[in-house]
Amino acid sequence: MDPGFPVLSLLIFLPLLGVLLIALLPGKHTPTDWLVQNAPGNQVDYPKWLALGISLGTLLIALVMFILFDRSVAGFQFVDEFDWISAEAVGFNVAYAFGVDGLSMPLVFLTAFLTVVAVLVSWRVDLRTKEYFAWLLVLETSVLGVFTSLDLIFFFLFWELELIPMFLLISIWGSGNRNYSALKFVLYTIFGSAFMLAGFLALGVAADTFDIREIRHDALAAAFLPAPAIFAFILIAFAIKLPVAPLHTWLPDAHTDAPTAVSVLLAGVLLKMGGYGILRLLFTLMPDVAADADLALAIIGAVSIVYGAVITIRQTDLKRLIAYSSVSHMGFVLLGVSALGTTGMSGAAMQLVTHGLITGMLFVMVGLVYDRTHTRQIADMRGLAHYIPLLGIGMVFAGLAGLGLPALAGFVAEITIFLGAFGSQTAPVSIALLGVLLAAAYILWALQRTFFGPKDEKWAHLPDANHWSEYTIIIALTALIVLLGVYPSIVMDLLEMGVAPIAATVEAAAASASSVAGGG
Amino acid sequence: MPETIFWVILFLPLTAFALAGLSALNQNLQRQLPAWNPRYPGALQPLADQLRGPRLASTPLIIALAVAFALALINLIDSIGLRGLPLEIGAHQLFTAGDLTVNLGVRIDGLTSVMLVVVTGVSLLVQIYSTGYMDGDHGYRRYFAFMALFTTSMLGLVLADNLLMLFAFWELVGLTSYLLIGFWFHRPAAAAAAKKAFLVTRLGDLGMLAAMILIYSRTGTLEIAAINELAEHGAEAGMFAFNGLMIGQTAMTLFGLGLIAGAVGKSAQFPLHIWLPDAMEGPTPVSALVHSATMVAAGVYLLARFFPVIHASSTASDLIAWIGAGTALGAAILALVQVDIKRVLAYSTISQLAYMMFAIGVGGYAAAVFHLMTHAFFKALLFLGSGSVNHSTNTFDMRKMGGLRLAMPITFLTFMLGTLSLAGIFPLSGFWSKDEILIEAWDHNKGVFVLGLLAAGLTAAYMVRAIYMTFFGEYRGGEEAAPGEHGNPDPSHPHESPRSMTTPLIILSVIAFISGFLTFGGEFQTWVYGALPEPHAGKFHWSWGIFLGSTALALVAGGAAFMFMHHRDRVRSWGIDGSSTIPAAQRFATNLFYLDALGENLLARRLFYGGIARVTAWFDAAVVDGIVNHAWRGGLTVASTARFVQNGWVQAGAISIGLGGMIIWIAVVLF
Amino acid sequence: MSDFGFHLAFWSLAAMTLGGASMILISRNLIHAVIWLVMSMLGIAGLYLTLSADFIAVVQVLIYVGAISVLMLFAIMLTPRAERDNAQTKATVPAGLVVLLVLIATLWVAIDTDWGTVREAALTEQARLIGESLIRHYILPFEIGAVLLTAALVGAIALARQDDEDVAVHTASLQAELDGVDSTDPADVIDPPIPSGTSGAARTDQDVL
Amino acid sequence: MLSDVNLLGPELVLLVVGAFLLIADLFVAQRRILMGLAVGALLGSIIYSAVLLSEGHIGNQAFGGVLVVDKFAIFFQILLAGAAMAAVLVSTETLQRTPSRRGEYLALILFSTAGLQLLAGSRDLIMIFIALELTAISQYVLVGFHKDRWGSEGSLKYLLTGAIASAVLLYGMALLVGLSGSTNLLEIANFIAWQGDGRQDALMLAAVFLIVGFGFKAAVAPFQMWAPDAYTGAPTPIAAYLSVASKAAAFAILIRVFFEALGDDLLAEHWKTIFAVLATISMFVGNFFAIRQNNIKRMLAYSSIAQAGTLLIGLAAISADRSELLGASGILFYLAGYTVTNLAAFTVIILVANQRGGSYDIRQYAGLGKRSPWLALVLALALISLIGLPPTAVFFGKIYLFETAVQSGLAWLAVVGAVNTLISAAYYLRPVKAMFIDAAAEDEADAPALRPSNSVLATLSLVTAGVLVIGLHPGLLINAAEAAVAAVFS
Amino acid sequence: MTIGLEHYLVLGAILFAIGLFIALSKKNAVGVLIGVELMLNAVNLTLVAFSRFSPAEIALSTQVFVVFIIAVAAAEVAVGLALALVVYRNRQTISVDRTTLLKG
Repeated sequence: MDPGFPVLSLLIFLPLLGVLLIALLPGKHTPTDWLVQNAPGNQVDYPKWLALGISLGTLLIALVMFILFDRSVAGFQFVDEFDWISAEAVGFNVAYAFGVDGLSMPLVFLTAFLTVVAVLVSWRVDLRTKEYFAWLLVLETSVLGVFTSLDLIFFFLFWELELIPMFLLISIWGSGNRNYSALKFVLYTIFGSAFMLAGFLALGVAADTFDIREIRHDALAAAFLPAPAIFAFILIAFAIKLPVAPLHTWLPDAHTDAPTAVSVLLAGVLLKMGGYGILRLLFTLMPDVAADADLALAIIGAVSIVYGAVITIRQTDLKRLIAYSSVSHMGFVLLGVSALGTTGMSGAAMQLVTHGLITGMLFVMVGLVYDRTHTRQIADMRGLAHYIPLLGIGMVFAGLAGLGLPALAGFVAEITIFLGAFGSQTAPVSIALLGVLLAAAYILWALQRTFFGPKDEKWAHLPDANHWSEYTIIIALTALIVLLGVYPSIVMDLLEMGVAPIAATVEAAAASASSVAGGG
Repeated sequence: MPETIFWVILFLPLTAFALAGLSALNQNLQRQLPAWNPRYPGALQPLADQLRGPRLASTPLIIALAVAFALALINLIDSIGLRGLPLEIGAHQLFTAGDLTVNLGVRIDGLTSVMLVVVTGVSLLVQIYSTGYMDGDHGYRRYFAFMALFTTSMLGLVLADNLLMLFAFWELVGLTSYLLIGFWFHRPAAAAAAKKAFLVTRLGDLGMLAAMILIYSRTGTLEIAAINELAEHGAEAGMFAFNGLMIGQTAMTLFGLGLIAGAVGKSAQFPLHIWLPDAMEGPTPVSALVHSATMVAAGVYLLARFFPVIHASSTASDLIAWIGAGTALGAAILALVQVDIKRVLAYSTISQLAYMMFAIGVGGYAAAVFHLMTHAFFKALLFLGSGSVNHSTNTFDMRKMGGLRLAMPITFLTFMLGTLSLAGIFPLSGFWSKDEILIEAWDHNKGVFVLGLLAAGLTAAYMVRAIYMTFFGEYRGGEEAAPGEHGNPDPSHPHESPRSMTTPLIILSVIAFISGFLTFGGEFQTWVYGALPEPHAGKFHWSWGIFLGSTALALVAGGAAFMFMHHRDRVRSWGIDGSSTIPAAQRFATNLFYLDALGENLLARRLFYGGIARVTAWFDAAVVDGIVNHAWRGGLTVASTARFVQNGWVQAGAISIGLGGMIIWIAVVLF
Repeated sequence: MSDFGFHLAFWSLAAMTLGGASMILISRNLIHAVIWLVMSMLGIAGLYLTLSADFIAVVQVLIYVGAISVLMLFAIMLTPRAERDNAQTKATVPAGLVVLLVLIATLWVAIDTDWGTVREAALTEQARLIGESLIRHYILPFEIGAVLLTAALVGAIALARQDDEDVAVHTASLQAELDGVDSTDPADVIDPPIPSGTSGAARTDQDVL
Repeated sequence: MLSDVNLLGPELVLLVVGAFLLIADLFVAQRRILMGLAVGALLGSIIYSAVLLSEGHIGNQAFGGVLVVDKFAIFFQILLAGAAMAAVLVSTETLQRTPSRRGEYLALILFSTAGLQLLAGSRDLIMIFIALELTAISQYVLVGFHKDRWGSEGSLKYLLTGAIASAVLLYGMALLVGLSGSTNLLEIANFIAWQGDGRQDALMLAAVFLIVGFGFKAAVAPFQMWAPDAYTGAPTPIAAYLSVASKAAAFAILIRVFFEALGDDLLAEHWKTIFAVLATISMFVGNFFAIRQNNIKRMLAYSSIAQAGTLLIGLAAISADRSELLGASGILFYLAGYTVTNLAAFTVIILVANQRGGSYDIRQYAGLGKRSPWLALVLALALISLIGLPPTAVFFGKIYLFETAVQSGLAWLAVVGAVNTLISAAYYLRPVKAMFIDAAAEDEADAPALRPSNSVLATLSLVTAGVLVIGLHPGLLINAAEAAVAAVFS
Repeated sequence: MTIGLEHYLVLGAILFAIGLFIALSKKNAVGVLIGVELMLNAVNLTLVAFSRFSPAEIALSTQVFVVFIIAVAAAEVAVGLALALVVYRNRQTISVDRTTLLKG
């Protein structure tokens, strides 16, 4: 639908506006009375209130869009576009084009939502708050941009833009070996985007446009690179981002050393950029190659699932454990898309959303626990549930959601993937089933070692969740996870709308290919 | 009956769960934020206190269950009227993804109706009992929250009309079982047992999950009825085909095996039985409800649900028959050597479930369900009895009990009734259901029959032994309550439990007595057969031979056990330990046939965790990540060394210029 | 000029030129080297004559022999004896290699290529012609050349004269910055840590199930 | 002839004012006035170029075809004058340190700029040579302008290698002249088109010698070794000027010579390979040598080598018929973006060095983000741009150049370039990290914020604006570059 | 045989090589300059030879080229020597293998 004014651009660039405000306004300020109880340290940070306001505004816009989104018509909605670079003579044209469809709409909402969570979970941050929240908002803009770009160049632009805030956020506000982790993250991503850029340009040159909606895969015959090469090039970037084994080792480091909010966003939305890219670009623009690559994708996915899960069991650092579990969970995405059917792809897309919420919540909980215990070593924790029962409940809930418990979001996605993919990818799915058992093993064992067991006087002084921001986060996340678990349609329908055309193209391409093969 | 009723049945306990959960949260919040708990103007204050009090957790649940039970009874009567035939109830679409359509719907037939009554009934009694048993426990509200959630899921499980929904609730009961076993999570044993229970059952669930995705990918449906019809319709030329659905014989067999795997895990059958004894770490009412009456029976229910599927492949049916028979005997033997009364009951449960399993295997569909029902009642009774004993002695160790028949008469009598029923003594319910099964076995599979018969005998023996150690002889003083846990302050003087606990015992014992009579005229069978695709009237089996044989065997074994225990000192003078017959056998048995050690210690800990996982983690750190880091470090080394090429000489620069140029020219000229 | 005379002139001048050049190469003393340079220059001037480029020859003699070499001599005189040796650097061998390549390339091209030569009568009154083309066709390069000479002049003066009021710019720390290859602090962003070889592997074997 | 002088306007302004400055120096003491004169001259030159553009003298040849005024030349005239202006504006410190030679300093900058501008417009080998030497000699002097140990050494190296390189260049020119019998690029092209074949080897040798000569100016590996030393020794404004201006002019003349004179198809194939290989070498050499530098000036020197490599990608791409326009305009676009970016970086560096007593140690930047956040942000922006991350000028330059590579079937080169982005990130991010992440040493924790003078502030805001504008709305510049190269390739 | 263009070209090539070798291998900065001068002369010789063996109008431009080269050479030498002087003042040496402060 067309609201008449560029609501989408507003959504994307509102955070940047917030950055401007934060940069201009003063940092700290002795509170006016009504803020006193809200402001730790008897001082109110304008930055964090601003950040909260802005991110809430963004969330509101996203919500409005989510509601106004016309579920009856396929294709992109809220499209804003105008020519941006038009160099006719040299044939280098880039259009400022943004829009959302069923696939990206939920992800946009997820991003807006998790940014609010990230701001709230950073409520106790008091180191250089101005920059901190500014960078968080920059991050939000870049991710929103990736999810909504309809032009390869802009996709790439936002894809790269996200590096700068991430680098600074991790290496300034991080912990442990943060410089290394931050740079590792940056280098991995740049390595991937090196190939991605080559692939994009090859696409654009062959199709004479960078507009995702206009590139047709039959045009790729003219490409200077063979289509499979382009596919592989772009896949590298997405595989790193997703991440899938063996390109995943940046993830545990980045997660472990990043501040909580960044871990939340990283797991919640940044990884999703990979899965989104696979569906939006690889499968849409090169369905024929995708149709051939299905088995490979499925195997990679299955391997990541099991491999990641097996390693997760050995982790001793709670955050690292969850990070590795992400590797395992994102394997499901590849498995789902490799089914090449609407069911599997919907499941994969659903997995993107649900994993964003669940792992986001896991990181929130771990972060809150870490704020209190100042350790993430599982060995150091014992019987925490006695002293911080509320956090314990949250943690257990998130953990159970993580191991794919029915009536919670994760189950829907995983079961859909399984049901969708088994028919075409029997063996990989059968292997992947192990992941379900292993997931239960590592999560329950971690819970048992940290929250259960006899009391440990060492933790007697710990305060339980006691700040409104913490309650808000936990309640909001719990509500969403349960909602998606018991009434998935609210998102699943959209996602299905989004992926159905993709699946159709893929199937068509596969059919034509087979017919060609049959004819030839 | 309108469909709404069933949703009401489902949502009543769910509401109770919400209330109990809120009250539990509230409890924690109060501790966290004093501001949370303001004073109210006089009139409101008592109300507020009531709302904050623990009863908010239990009372709504009991009321809800009472209503649900009533509705279930009404429905049962209706169902009887329909001779157990299924109601025509459409399903509601939950979500769709491509071709996949996931529905939410209830299937009401004889089987469901019976299960509804059993679940709501037992649950109701157990909850009443729990109000007394858990009184004063810090986690009182949490306990009832979990119980409510469990009951909800269990009801959902029996109501489900499609495999996915069934699986979902199947997992949920697993979860609640996990939460309830680990209820006293400060006990490491409890926490470990909870995890073990969840993982072992989930191992079986994998099979069920595989079966589900298999059947979906082959037939494209998840409707239980459709699948059953397909199976019932039989195979021609290795293909099952019925109104549009098709599936090969092998796939169908695999499907059956997958279901069996799920059932074996849930119902703690060999080799996945290892979790159930440990699960006794949970509160006793939990053991009564979850781990004897309902959840563990869900495995049997599943196979009964898919009875046609199981019998569509002889492989599946034979497999489950033999697994059942073997487990029945083995568990009975293990029960014989336990000193912990709950563990005795746990193994007895395994053994009885095994009965149902092989009943299914040999085609005794109705018999299995019948035994499921009776067993639910008398085994719940027994567990609650043991709980009552524990309530005054603070222990489950029978070596610390004895002579309680005087101190706790009601408990003793009810426990006695339960025992007789379990031992299959005429005319208690256990007798009828067990005989049904034995007759079925005799008709179809002699080998299974023999094992079953032996198990029956052993059952009498170990129960008598338990009774003797608990209620006869002189009292051996119980155990002081563990610090920080409530219990009988003065265990040296045991006393009868409060009425809230004894009442359920009495009611249950009555039911345990009479519920067997439902079999007369094959009425019960008829209702249950109504659930099958091809309903037919059931008939009342009677075989004097088996009646006499089994009863005699039970009496002899029981009597032997009694004499044995009674003259223990003399027996010991023969050089044999009182609690068993042959020391080696005892050791073997007390070590649970070493299955635990094998499964947990060797496979899980050594092979997987210490082996596979360790190697993989090393590989990931040293190779996958190592390559990156080494490349990185290598690059830096190159950078450091490369700098010395720039040695600062003018000529170095000039030479590189000349060399570069010439190399280019030569290259160009040559190529 | 008779053919023989021409031959004689060419070969002797060539010998003189190359000989002078080679002597520069081997002479140990810089001053001698300059003398040899002069000789080689004169030889080239002679060769110009054989090519009947009289004007260039004159310019050659004037500028090289007259100006440049004298300039060099002055420069050398300003440095003490120690700085007047004309030794080779240690890089002689690679230098020789490069030179060999260049020589091969240039000779090959010189001999192998078909230069499409025409032999006409030599230009007459070259001075006038050159002068004319300098102020007609090549006026711009000519002017710029003038600027160039100015710039060179100014620059040379600016460099050579002593300025006492100058303030030193570079700190002594500069050298440390330049030399210190790995003086980067260990926590530097670009240095990966030693891999914790078994991160996630060294574990307490608690119970798993 | 007079009209020709008119066409020469932009350069003439510089030359005249330069000469005047030499004299004015003797009477005028105030630095501001002299700087004002120089800046005025450069502004005048820019305006003059704009006027020529508007008056439509486009395509006119001047001085008998020695010089041509086309959009290509004018693009570079403006770019070079701009760069020179920035260099002059940030030279305050240098001029204060050399009170007695301000006139020379400014005059030489103007002279070399004029030379570079002529280079961009010349169509005659002799003209090229003279222009080249004019810039070279002025730059030799400028590099050594602080007559200290490092400055003089760097300058000496620059001069000696430069002299050798230009001798080689001359030999190449001589061969070319001998073959084609003309010094005019168009006639040479003519000759090659008609009688080029059979003389491949000689042509190639000449071409290679030309590549050596121009590559030296552009600091392309393996002709790059002088660059780091010269940059390090030179006064920082001059380093900035060298890193952008002479690079730009060198690429201008490379495009002119190799695709106006030697653009023949059967040769172009060779150029493609040669430039591709050189690009690869330069990128790797530049980046790897830069990684371990602690002196930010030297680090940027090496990075400029790598950047030259990136530019060569465009040169390699031109040779493919499909993308000749794209490739050339890519080079121009990238050059513009790189110029503003590098100038921004160097400006901040100069400010820091002035406060830090002339130290360029990266570790000196610790805590700068706290002391003077805006300047730190500018430097960070510049470095990010140099990496090639959005939303900056070089980001698009890279995309644009890689596009040309892909179009000309050199996708592998694009990948190599992109991977080098990865290597470069490793060192470009070090100052960023120092500024924003590291805490300043105790003794400097309370160091005062940097106080840029107005002229510096003006420069800084201009170039920063350039970085952002080009990064956010590249369309304008791309079209300009397009138009400029159309002059050469049609 | 007659002395033709090739002779002069060969001569120029050899001279160029010798000059290059001197420039590449001499320790002394002035020595290097000498080498450069030789190279330039070689170029001049080549050019003049070309001018002799080619039509008149070309002959002229090549000779003009030579004139320019000679002038520039002079300028370069002047600046070079000045620089050498500065270096000597700073370092008391003008041998290029000892002026290596800037390296790495």
